[in-house]
Amino acid sequence: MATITPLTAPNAERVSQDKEAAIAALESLLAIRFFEEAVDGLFARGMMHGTMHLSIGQEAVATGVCAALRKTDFITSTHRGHSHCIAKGADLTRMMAELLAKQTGYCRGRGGSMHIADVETGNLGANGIVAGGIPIAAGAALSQKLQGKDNVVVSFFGDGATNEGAFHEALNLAAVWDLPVVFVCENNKYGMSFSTAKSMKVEKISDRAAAYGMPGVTVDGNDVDAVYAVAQEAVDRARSGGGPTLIECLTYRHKGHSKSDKNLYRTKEEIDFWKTKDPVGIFETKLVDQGVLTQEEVDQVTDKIRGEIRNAIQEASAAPDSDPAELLSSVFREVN
Amino acid sequence: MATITPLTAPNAERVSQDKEAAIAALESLLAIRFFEEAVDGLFARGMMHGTMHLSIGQEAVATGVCAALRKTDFITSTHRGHSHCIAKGADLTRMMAELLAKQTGYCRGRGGSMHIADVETGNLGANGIVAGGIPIAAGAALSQKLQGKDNVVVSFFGDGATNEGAFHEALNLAAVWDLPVVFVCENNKYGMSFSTAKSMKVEKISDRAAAYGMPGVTVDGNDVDAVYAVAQEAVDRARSGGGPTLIECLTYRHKGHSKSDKNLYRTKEEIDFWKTKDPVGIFETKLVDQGVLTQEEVDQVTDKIRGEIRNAIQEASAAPDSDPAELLSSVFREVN
Amino acid sequence: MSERIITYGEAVREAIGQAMEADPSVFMLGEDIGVYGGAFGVSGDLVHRFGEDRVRDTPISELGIVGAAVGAALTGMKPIVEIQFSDFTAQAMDQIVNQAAKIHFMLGGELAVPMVLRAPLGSGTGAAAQHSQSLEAWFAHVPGLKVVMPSSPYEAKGLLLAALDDPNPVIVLEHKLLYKTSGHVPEEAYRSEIGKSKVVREGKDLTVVATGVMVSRTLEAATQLAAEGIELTVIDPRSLTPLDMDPINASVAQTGRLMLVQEAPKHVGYMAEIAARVSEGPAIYSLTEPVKRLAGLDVPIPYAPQLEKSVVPQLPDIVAAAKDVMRGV
Amino acid sequence: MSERIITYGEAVREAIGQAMEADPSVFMLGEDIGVYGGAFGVSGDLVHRFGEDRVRDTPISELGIVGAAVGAALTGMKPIVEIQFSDFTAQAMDQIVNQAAKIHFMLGGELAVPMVLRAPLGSGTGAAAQHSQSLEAWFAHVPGLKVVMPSSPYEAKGLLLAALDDPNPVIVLEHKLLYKTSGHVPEEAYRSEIGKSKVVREGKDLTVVATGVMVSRTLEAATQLAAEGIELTVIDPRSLTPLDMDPINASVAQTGRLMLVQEAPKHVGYMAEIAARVSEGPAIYSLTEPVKRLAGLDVPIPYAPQLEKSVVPQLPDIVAAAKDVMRGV
Ligand SMILES: Cc1ncc(C[n+]2csc(CCOP(=O)(O)OP(=O)(O)O)c2C)c(N)n1
Ligand SMILES: Cc1ncc(C[n+]2csc(CCOP(=O)(O)OP(=O)(O)O)c2C)c(N)n1
Ligand SMILES: [Mg+2]
Ligand SMILES: [Mg+2]
Repeated sequence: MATITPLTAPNAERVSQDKEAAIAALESLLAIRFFEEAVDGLFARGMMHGTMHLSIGQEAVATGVCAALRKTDFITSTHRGHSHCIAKGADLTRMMAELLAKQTGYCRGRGGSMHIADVETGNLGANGIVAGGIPIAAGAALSQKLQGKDNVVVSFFGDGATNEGAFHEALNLAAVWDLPVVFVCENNKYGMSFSTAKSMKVEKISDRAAAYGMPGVTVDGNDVDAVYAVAQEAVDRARSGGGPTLIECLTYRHKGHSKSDKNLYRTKEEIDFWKTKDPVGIFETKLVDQGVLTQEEVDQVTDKIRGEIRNAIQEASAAPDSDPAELLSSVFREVN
Repeated sequence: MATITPLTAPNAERVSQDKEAAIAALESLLAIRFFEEAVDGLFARGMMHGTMHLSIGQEAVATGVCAALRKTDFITSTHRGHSHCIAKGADLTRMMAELLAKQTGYCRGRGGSMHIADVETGNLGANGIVAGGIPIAAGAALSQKLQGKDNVVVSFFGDGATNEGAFHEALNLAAVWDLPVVFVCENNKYGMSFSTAKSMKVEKISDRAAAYGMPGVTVDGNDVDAVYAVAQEAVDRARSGGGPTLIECLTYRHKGHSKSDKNLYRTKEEIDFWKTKDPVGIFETKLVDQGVLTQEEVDQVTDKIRGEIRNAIQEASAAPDSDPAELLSSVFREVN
Repeated sequence: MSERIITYGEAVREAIGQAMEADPSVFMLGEDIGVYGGAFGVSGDLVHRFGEDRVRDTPISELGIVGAAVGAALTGMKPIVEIQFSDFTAQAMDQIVNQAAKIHFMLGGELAVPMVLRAPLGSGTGAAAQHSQSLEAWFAHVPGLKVVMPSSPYEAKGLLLAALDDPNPVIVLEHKLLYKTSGHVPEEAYRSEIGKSKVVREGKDLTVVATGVMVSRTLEAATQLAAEGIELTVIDPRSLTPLDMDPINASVAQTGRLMLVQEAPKHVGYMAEIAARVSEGPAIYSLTEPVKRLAGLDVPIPYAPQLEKSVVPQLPDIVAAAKDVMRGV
Repeated sequence: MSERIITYGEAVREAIGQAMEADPSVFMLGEDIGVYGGAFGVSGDLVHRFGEDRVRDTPISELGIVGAAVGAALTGMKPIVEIQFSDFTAQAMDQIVNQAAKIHFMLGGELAVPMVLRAPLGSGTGAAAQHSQSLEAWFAHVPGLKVVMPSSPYEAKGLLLAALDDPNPVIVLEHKLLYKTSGHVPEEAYRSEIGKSKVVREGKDLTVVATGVMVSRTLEAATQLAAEGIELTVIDPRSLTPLDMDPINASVAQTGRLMLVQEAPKHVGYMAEIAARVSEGPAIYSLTEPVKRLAGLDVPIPYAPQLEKSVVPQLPDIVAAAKDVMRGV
């Protein structure tokens, strides 16, 4: 096990104003960053299989949103799902084990990076299909409503996903059924290589909410406080029966789309510009500037998280490889 | 052959102001009405197979829109497609022959009501799949653009179709590629039994245009002049490179959804109310009131069209039944 | 016990009603299943019995609906999705195949997707190519889906209740032409075992495996043929995945002859699997004649009644084909 | 003539380039095929040669893209759609199956849909269950679609050019693992005939039919087996629909043994069709052993390399299976 402090709603308007919540948020940001830097390295050294989509640069979205959620709330995630998984509270060792194709991984080595789910923390799964999780989120929200539970469901997806029919159908269902679901679009300006400027003719993706008669809002996705604020409002609305919301978080991925990306479609200038808006650095600076944490405290958190990641890698590496012997028996859940 | 006078753009702002155009429009309205009353009767007498979706009550949409089109322009149509087919200029005999499962039918008896296409008049086909024709229309429009032709494509579909992913994807493609296509939604308040009030949370379906950054407009779909006006503007925009438009025509079907409909989902009052807004009657009255046609002239047109429909039924009935012998050879187009 | 006779459509409705009474997590969603009662009248009055929440009309958006069912199934509910015509599963294939079928395995086995997707297949109603397909082979080929094809009112109820007990996604492919046919259906909630083929008639001359509407059509043919001294064994696999070959192999060992009857186009259709299984095992040595597949022509279903009938095996075709096998042609 | 060696991916690109040069109606559309060069690098520099209009990047909307191709094909263009992973054809099944496949027939024969849909299938890259399927059986079962599976750089070019000549919708299923493999590919624009199986190796002992990546894997196995005195005939159907059985039947008549190798899950997979055809015809009498199907396990494709390999036939599996057939086990 390698875990971080669970995210929690601040006892204040902003996350950065509440020391406890701020530490948890910082842990989340750093855990996502360090986890992904680690897997990036492992991949480069040929120790990882398949492909990998990193959310380095986008850490504030998952962190800000999940700070507004309870453990019993659900999320659906994407191919770029490590951040959501971590922010919702997953065990870093089991995540790492999954990527290292171990029997102890979240999917027993069957899913890999694109398919991590965590029943414990309400993560219904990353998804290799762009927009694939959005209708599932609507269904999970319907399920809460039918069962009379007050859980909320958050569906994360990218800008590119909003061009899929699945997005359209799911948002419409959620709207007409007033479902307790929040749709969180991480607009990192590209769907693989295709920019939002070319893939859609709207200024803001949140404008698409109007087509479903639901509120839509655009927010700085690199600012934990800003993301938290809109998420909290949307989650409250959902939980209290007010129906769904579409949130657009403006952000950027520092790395390529996946391992095969040569970055031919964006400029060095653009990448460099966005690196100046690094969500982790921004949050750290704000905490120190506002006097919520000292630099020493920030460093302590940093060390702690580095340790957890090291720990995760060590524990995961030591675990047994996933085993072909049991494959055939688990295509179906056993009939009781 | 049984044909009506081709629709034509008026030499005036309104169709009802130009005698020639008005007569053609009246012929179109009546041909649709009488054709469908005839097939309704044939069906009731067990002389027709399969199912049938009638557009009685919606005649002004196809008529007003097609008055704005050239013969070389294309349309895609729907399960409720007789009106589009007739307004675009199809041969009533071949349509009737198709419904009567004749070798001389538009599809040689293979398609029936839901699949009539007419290469001659640019009708790319009715479609049994709700929203199935919308992406096809976008593709036909792309094709015109790539070939440097100035033809426009109109896609007809219902209110229910706008909840399908295909609608979303197609409108987005048309928008980002600035395609010469006009999306015409016939909002007859129901997708089968499910009312727009329940199936979507927008006031106006034309509001959905905003999600694609294209103009959207709502119009009285029972008024030929009003439909023509917005269609003409949208067709002009499309033809001149200004990109797509979404037009919503408010209308109503007098008959049930299809043959199996017991009309349990709508009230007699509602149906009666809409019968007072009958597009055919409204147009006739307007022409006579405005002095464009005399009542005698209206009666003449009526008689002519009744004759054409009788003619179509006679000719079609006399034609040979479609022949199973040639089926196997025509699944694929022959390789030359 | 007197035989209670109801229709296939009523049997489906009864199964749903009993399941919904017994288990509050069961609910239905689909297009026009509420006050309209379903495109084929299957849901009927269920909305009045269970309310609009549990008999839930949906917008026309098959992908969204199936996805919603997946999400509901993942979180404690047991949805029954109705797709109006099985042709429209094409719209929802991603959620059926890439999500529902794979989630249990792919995500490591903790989550499961206990849902039922019902859809009518088949031709014979003049609805033409986009409303008449028999796509069972698609689903049967996908690991993680169970696929059943009820061939009678009895199986319509029994297989549906079994599907609802199953903790996995089950595709139930009903046949349009069967909805109004009648048969004996016990009132209590019974189950037909998924994964057990059923011998519906025994005869010494020819083994016939048939699915869907072809089962009753083959039974009719068997009656005609019996009058001419040809005795058919007729086997209904009922569940296409998993497939139970035992009674088929056992019967072939006795008759030495195998005929396979399906409505779907022959090429790469489901019955190829049964032929392949026989060709792979010892049963191949029992065959005294080549296997005979009687199937739909490899064409889209046409509209005209005379065309429509000509592309799918009809009663005389089955009779003739059986005689051909017996005569060794 | 010296052998010009290029990769499978390059061969596809060369075919597209030659077709686009020869015919202005040919154009490509798909996700990330422009400056990115395609998810598997297939389109490469084509956008620089032919411009963004004819090598058209699309939003992520497979149903819309395929629909757009159908509309373009109906009105004078010849589109080549690239679907990034064949798994995502699930999103577009309606346009592929209910529209493209049926329009020519259903609408009476005047309209046609001359389009090519290319999509990579198969496992072996660690991309897990939603990016690794082999769904050829779905398409092969649909009347109105032609389906080809190029198994070498030579066929990648020849079949694609043939597909582009065809006035019907053709599904071209490329294999991911083959993109970087090399082989002889003539520079000129040649065609491989769609609907003709190809005997890629002749041997007297065992007939093996294989598709996709299994063709080269089987050829490797054949080399190993030859060293042990077992001679394989290896047949690549190349086109799954239409299927040419002649060389298969002829070979079985000589060898008396038939093995079928596919990557897709066995149950209701494509190879069942070939087994069925053999079981239906005179070839069944030539068989001295039961047919052997060697196929993927009936499971979703897992991520871990050791798992992934274990669910799909590998070289040693093919060798072992061939020996089993020869030994009669
Ligand atoms: C249905 C589908 N189409 C295409 C892909 C291939 N693909 C994977 S990620 C991706 C880009 C997604 O863009 P976006 O939604 O913006 O998410 P981001 O990668 O930027 O996080 C694409 C095209 C896929 N996985 N699924
Ligand atoms: C993809 C798909 N889903 C469902 C159907 C069944 N169906 C046929 S018409 C129809 C209603 C369509 O409503 P709308 O788009 O408003 O058109 P209208 O019938 O009112 O003209 C439905 C549900 C279908 N043919 N295709
Ligand atoms: Mg993006
Ligand atoms: Mg409607």
